[in-house]
Amino acid sequence: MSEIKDIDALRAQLDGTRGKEYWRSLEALSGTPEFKEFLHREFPQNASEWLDPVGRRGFLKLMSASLALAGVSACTRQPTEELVPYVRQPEELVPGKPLFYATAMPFAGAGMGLLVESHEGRPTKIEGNPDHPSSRGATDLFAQASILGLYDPDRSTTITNLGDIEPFSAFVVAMRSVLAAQLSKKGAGLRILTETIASPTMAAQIDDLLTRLPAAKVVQWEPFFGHNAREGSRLAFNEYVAPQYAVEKADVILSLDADFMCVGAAGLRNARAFASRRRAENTGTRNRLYAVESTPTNSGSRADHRLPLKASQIEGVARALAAKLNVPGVAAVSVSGEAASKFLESLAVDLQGARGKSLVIAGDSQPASVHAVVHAINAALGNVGQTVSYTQTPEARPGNQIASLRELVGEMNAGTVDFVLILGGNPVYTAPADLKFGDALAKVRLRAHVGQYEDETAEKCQWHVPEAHYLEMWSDVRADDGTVTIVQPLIAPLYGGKSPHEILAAFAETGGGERPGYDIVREYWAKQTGLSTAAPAAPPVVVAAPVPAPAAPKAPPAGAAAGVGAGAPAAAPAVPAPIAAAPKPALSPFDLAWRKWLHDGLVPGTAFATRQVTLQGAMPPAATPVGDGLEVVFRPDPAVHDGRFSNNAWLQELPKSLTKLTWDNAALIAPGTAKRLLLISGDVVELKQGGQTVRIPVWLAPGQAADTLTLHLGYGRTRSGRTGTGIGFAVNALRTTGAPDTLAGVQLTKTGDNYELACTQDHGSLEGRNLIRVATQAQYTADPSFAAKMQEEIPKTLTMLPPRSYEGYAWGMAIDQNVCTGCNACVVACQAENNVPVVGKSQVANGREMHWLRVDRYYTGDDPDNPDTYHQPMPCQQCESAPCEVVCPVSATTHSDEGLNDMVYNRCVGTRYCSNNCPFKVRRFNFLLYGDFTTESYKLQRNPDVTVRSRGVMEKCTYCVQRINQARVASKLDDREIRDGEVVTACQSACPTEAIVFGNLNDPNSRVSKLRANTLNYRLLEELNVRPRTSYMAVVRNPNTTLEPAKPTNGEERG
Amino acid sequence: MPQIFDRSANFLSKASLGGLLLFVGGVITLLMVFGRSSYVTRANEYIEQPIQFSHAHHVGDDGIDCRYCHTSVETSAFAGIPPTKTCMNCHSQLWNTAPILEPVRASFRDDKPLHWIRVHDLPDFVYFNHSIHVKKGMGCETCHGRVDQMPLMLQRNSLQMEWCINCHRNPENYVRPRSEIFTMGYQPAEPQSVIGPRLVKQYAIKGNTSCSTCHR
Amino acid sequence: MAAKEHVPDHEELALMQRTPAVIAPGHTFESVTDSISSIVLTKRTTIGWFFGFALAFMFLMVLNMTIGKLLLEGIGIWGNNIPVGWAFDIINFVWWIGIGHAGTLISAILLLFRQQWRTSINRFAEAMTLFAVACAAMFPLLHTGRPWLAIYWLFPYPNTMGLWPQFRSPLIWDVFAVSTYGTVSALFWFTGLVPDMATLRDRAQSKAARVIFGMLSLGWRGSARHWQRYEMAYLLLAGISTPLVLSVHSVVSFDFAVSVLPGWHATIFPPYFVAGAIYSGFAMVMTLAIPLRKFYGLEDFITMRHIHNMTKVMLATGMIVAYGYANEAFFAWYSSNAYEAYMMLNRMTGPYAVFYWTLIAINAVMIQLFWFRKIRENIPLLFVLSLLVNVGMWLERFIIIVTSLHRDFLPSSWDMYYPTRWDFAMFTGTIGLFFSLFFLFVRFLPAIAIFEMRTIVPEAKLKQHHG
Amino acid sequence: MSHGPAETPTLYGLMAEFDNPTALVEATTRARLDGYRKMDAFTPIPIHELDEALGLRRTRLPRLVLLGGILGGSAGFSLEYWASTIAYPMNIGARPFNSWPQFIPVTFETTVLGAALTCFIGMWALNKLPMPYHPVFNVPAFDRASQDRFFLCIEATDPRFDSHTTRAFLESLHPVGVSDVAP
Repeated sequence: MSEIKDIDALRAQLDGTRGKEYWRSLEALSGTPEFKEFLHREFPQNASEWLDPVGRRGFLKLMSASLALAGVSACTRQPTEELVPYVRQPEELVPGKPLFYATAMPFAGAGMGLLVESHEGRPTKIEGNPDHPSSRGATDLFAQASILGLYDPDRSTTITNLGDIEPFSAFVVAMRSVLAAQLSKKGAGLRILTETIASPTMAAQIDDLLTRLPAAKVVQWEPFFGHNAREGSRLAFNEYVAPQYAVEKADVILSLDADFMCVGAAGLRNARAFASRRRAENTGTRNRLYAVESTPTNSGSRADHRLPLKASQIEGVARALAAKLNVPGVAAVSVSGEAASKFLESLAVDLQGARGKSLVIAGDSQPASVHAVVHAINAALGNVGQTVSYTQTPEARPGNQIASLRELVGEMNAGTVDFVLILGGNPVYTAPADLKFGDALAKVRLRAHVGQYEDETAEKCQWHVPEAHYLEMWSDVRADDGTVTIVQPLIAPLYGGKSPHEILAAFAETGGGERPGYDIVREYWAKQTGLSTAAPAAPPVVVAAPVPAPAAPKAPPAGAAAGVGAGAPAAAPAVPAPIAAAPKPALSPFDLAWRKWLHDGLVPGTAFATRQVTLQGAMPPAATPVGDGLEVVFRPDPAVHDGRFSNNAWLQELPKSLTKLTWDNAALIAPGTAKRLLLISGDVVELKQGGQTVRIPVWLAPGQAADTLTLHLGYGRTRSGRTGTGIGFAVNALRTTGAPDTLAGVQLTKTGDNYELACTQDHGSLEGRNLIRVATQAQYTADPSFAAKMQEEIPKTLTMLPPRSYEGYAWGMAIDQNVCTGCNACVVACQAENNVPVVGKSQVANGREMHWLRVDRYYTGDDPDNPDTYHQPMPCQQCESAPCEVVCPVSATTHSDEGLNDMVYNRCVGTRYCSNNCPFKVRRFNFLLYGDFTTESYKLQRNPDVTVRSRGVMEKCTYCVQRINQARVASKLDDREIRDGEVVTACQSACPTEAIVFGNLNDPNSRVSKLRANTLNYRLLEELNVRPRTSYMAVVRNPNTTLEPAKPTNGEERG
Repeated sequence: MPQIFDRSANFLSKASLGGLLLFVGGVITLLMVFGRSSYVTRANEYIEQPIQFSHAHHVGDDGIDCRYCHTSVETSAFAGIPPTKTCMNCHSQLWNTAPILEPVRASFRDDKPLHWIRVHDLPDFVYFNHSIHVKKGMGCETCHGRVDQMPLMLQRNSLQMEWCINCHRNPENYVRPRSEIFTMGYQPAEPQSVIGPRLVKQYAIKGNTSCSTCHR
Repeated sequence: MAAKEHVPDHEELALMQRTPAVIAPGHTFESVTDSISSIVLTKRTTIGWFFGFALAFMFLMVLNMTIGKLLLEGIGIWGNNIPVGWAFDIINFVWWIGIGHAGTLISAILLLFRQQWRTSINRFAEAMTLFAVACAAMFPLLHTGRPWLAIYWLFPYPNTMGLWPQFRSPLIWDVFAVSTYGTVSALFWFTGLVPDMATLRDRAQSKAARVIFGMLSLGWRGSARHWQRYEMAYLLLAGISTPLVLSVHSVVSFDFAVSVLPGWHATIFPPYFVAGAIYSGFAMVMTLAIPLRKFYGLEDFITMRHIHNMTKVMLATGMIVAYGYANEAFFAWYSSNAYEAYMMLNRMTGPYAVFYWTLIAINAVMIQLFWFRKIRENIPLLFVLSLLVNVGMWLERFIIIVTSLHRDFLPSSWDMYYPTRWDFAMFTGTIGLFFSLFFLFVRFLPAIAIFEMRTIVPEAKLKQHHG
Repeated sequence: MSHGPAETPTLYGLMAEFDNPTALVEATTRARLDGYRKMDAFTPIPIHELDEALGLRRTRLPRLVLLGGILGGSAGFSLEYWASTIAYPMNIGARPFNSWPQFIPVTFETTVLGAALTCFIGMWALNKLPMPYHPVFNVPAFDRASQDRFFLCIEATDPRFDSHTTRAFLESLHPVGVSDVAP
């Protein structure tokens, strides 16, 4: 009963607060002792300490800890180490130097081109492939984290039939017998369920299968994929096409519930294109982004005008807009709400004004009809051929996945399916709840599952075959624009995984069921290109474990060991292309081509040609009726997507960019709505609809549309692994084939329970501090150096110390907040590059997360339900007069000759004084033994150039000093200076929008120096005279003056 | 009766005080010495190897160049330990039946690598790069000693930080012409005091003593 | 020495009538010597002593357990986090060091000021100093992540890394200040003990006791020549300790004042910390003196005069501390620095406000009671108040350290601090250590300086008619 | 002890015992006037009049302590200076290598330490303590010298010493008693 009292008291606090007051109280709520007290009645204090995953690793860790401490003290002898040379050393390998291989990551129906760093055969780090159209050298967080997935000790390691371990041959035999049985009935009882097929080779294998077994069916299921987009294109053009956006050409962009810069295969490309019209150096006109969205997105956080709207109302906006733009065949719809109609008014005018230079994008979660209308709008605005073009779809077999899945379930229930092969994916967990896929599957006589984990689906199948990780297999994949990349293995399968090609080979006519993927892929491409394959090289991938595939090493990306210029194509002279270097004489024409494809990471000339499409006359009727009451929208989780990454500790601990939550999902709700429903963050609610219920805590998400709850899928896994099993809340129960994206009429009831969520940033208000400096375009043109003016007066006599000059290199970083979307790729990249440990939920909740680079998210503006959102990446500021150094009693942190704030782990005794004295609180401390010294497989992933920190030492961002040192050595070896862009930090290379620029401040021509000279440049807390080497670019917004009358002084940044 | 102690107590009391001081001082000095002793540093300590490989023979007698086996010493941080293949280049012909070489042949036959014991073993938090030291005119001998006179490889120097720092602070005392890097028993043509500073200037040697030079 | 050539003239006699004497009338060399040394030599050890010691020892064991776990698992067992890198560990350190100051102050500064009333309390006050410093000195070591390295890396010695301590760091200043303070206090204390050791040697019955005290007394025989140098040395040590004691807490305050943190970066810290130290120290002396004089019947030596004076000192220093708070608040406003202003606002209204106001209630409001003679004569009440003062001063350090850290410059890094059971175990454990040592002290050593007491009995005064 | 002389022919001296400080001071003054020089007084409390009565010179302890302090201080500062500007100069937060203002606290502490140690060690050394055995302890009554009795001892090595006349002289001072001090 006293609980009730407490909570009422808290609500009293919450009520009657507005604007910036509001953020404080949001934070205060989670902060006040009574609230914590209240929490701890649920979660006894320090229970965390005992449930702590780190603590639980127990004795072994203590032992290794004590070893570690023995190792460092002066008077102990080191344990002897062994040196194990190769027996026969691969010729391209130089011991101690990493090699880079080009490959691609197949993900949700398309591929992303990558370069993978490999140390003596251990892939350790993922970079983007600068030559690849959809990557352009950047990566997203999933690609970055996939390297950890490769070494995940929880991946399935054995082929099992009803739990008995079997050899692969046994599986093949079983499949052959199925095949034999099915041949007679033309495969009527054979069903293959795959994820979206983006591999030409696999498509060919399937076609071959279906020609022989016409009655067999191949079903694709991807829980989050442009289903609506595809259907929309069919509605609009009567065929499946993929829109290709040229965002860089658009002056005015409207996003309808689309996170087009962070989600989807084209996300990276769109982000880069958007940024090109937005960055601080940008001289041309800034583009303008309007966002109408039901839930806050990263793209929306960069919008100049943002209109939070219930998902079901967005179609209304689209149609009303279409009507205003006189799109034929669209009936005018009135939009409710004065704000909305005003928004629409000026939006329409703005779009009209930018005919052929505007772009309207609909989100995957909007119904097909919206997509159709959007196609029509773009056509009406004359954008087709300008900012948007259409090509065939990157997935080989476009179709209505939901329908075909429903059909499959029908057949399975009807018992007409003898055998189903589930090739990747986890449909039992991801299929819409109303299908009851698990039960239906159980009715099939023979069921085989191929996957990386023994997951919910594997549990329901007799056969389980471990699937190879993409870094372990030969394959190929199309990027969203059609460009094909040959997927080459970096390492022989760690757990004996098989590639889909090798599985499908079991059903092939030729090859007797077992064929290495290498042959299959080469054969397909030999056939495609028609080049002769005389004397093909044997695939030494079969050579016993981990040696690198004989693939051609790619020139390393900028900043890596033998670095070449940034952006400069990897064909740079620094590393000769192996065609020239190849010692083998007389390669067959195909092999020559093949080697080039592997080296470049793409097959030239495979990008799709644009396709002429014609609009169908009549627009389809509105799909979704505007529902009253609460509405739920389903989204893939920003970190673990549809659950496929739920055993990836890096992603689990990654603070989700807008909520900063880790290790959990929560129902996002607008502060206004929460206030009305008397909810605060952490309150567990029960959501009911159609007899289904979901229990989940709510989280107050500023910018969320009113009466809308966002549910992220991917949590509440029951068979994921030691990391992912049982954490978070399963919400799939509410997701139905009828309403896979938006669910109306949801009943919300409070349970009275409260759940502790681990959030890394409690406080979103700027407290009126000038940390983020913003001006509108008008203000900027009026006063280009507004950012400097917002710095409070600094007295001349700020210091009594003589100035220090740095000859040679002076490293510095500039971060452009105009283009940072907060996508988090940099955070994971940093974690991968610098061996940053994972600490577990309870430690994060206690403020002990270890990320060297965090992305701060601030809200400004007076409306908590629609604030301006800013992202501020916060690495070590590398202060020139660093407060941390002065207070260290043992000189464990000192300044290098190049102005780096060095941190010496092995000297650190862990007083934590440096962290206390750090104004930016970017230092991280190993309160317990966080570094994993016990899991063998993870040791393979570690970056050998960075020390793995032990217990009791401080650590922090080093500007990737290992990369700087490698570049310095490299430059000295060929007697030259380090070139600008030769040193690229991990965060910088991952950044899709190139928001992070690193270089030599002493070189006036370096990009970073130029940015420093930019009037938008400013440094944080200048008044403290810590003289940071990291500086930030003030934000220039480009609002529509009719919607936002220009203010004399810029009030935004005043939070 | 107030007299408690014997006369001797006067001497004993003073002596014991002095002794205590000596003892404490002695223990501290001992620890200092021990910390630098070859027991801790493993310097000058022969280590059993799977094969009794003699640098004295291969380098001294046969005069094989260091780089024949340590191939990456000029290009990489790691000098490189020869793959079995390298041994077999010669020993498939020479001594191809010598029992002492059986482990080598076995390794080559069964594709099982040899397991050598590391002699020069820096702590894991120290990052040393061979290529740059070679490039800047640091002879192998300077750190590794007269390898050509070592029947079994051993570590000549303490490899402790004060030893590294000593050279990083005054490279002119140790630098030699690039032509002489791999020479054993090198004698400078002119006195080091003359040639040293000149080479330091010529090779643009900057004895970097920033922490991050070696610790990351 | 103060008492020695002191001849009470009439107005001073008059004064003595108003304020109680520093020693009850009618005492002789013999009676003084006997009543104090008998506690050590003849009196039976009371059951109360055993009970008290057992209790204290129990907490000492808690400390051992905590330290064991600390070394095995790391300081993650505490509630510290980023941004709150320091919490109970440093709070306890500053608190204990502060308490230590009263002892030195009484024995040194009051000696220089020729305050007769110090004689009966200086001995156990100095002992208190030693034990408090012992408790405090653990934390600079144990609060580190790797104590097994800190224990020698913090001291300058020629090591194989060619590295030296970073002498610009206040933590190094701490190491030197605290170790010096500990050493000098010990020397001072031992010097004072030697003549009493001789007394005990000569009064002891058992051979063993005679030998042990004989050794400890270094063969002291009360020679006039020795007394001359002895008195000089004692005076010099007092003269040396006085600036030392002031420096120690100034240095401790530098740990904060030298940083850039709002709430730490303040020039008023050294005087304000020293005053606070003396304030809490006298509170602790009071906490110890009241039961001591009760249980061992020492009311004759620790008289109401002492109680009065101690409360007056507490009142004075307490007011200085209160001024410190006012000053912090004033400059937070006057500096018109957003960060300073928010820091103060956060202390007053933030999540830890309740502690802030408790501290104000005790250290600024409650001590005003000491103005009233009635209060100053109410021994049980004084005992309670002195305990409260210790609580208040602990809270002061909590406020300074935690509230300044948990919300500093970047709102994004703001977080809360919650202590764990191990934080409390560590704290109570040190209290256990302190009292264990103190119980042993009162049982085995003279808790009051016997020879100094002799100097203030009437007998000690020479008759004036010789020439 | 009474049978002391029997064992050892020579005497250490003669010891007169008084029951109050005034008597002792007077006796000492008289003895000095009488020409005795090698003598010492033993008291349970410090009595400053005795310095004059025994004609003691001021001790040189203060000068030693000053010296100790100066040594300690300069040692402290030079260590700091040498370590941070010569041995391993490092750029610490852009501070000068010789940040002397930041070296003051340690210098101060080492000064105090040096002075205090000199004072402590110096005092005991000058007093030639520890000296657990001393002839005066052979006087049975001497155990009260640390409690409530006051002693004057005239040593046999004094030129004017003669066991009979000196004893007679001491008796004339109305002591509680006079006894031989065995060596």
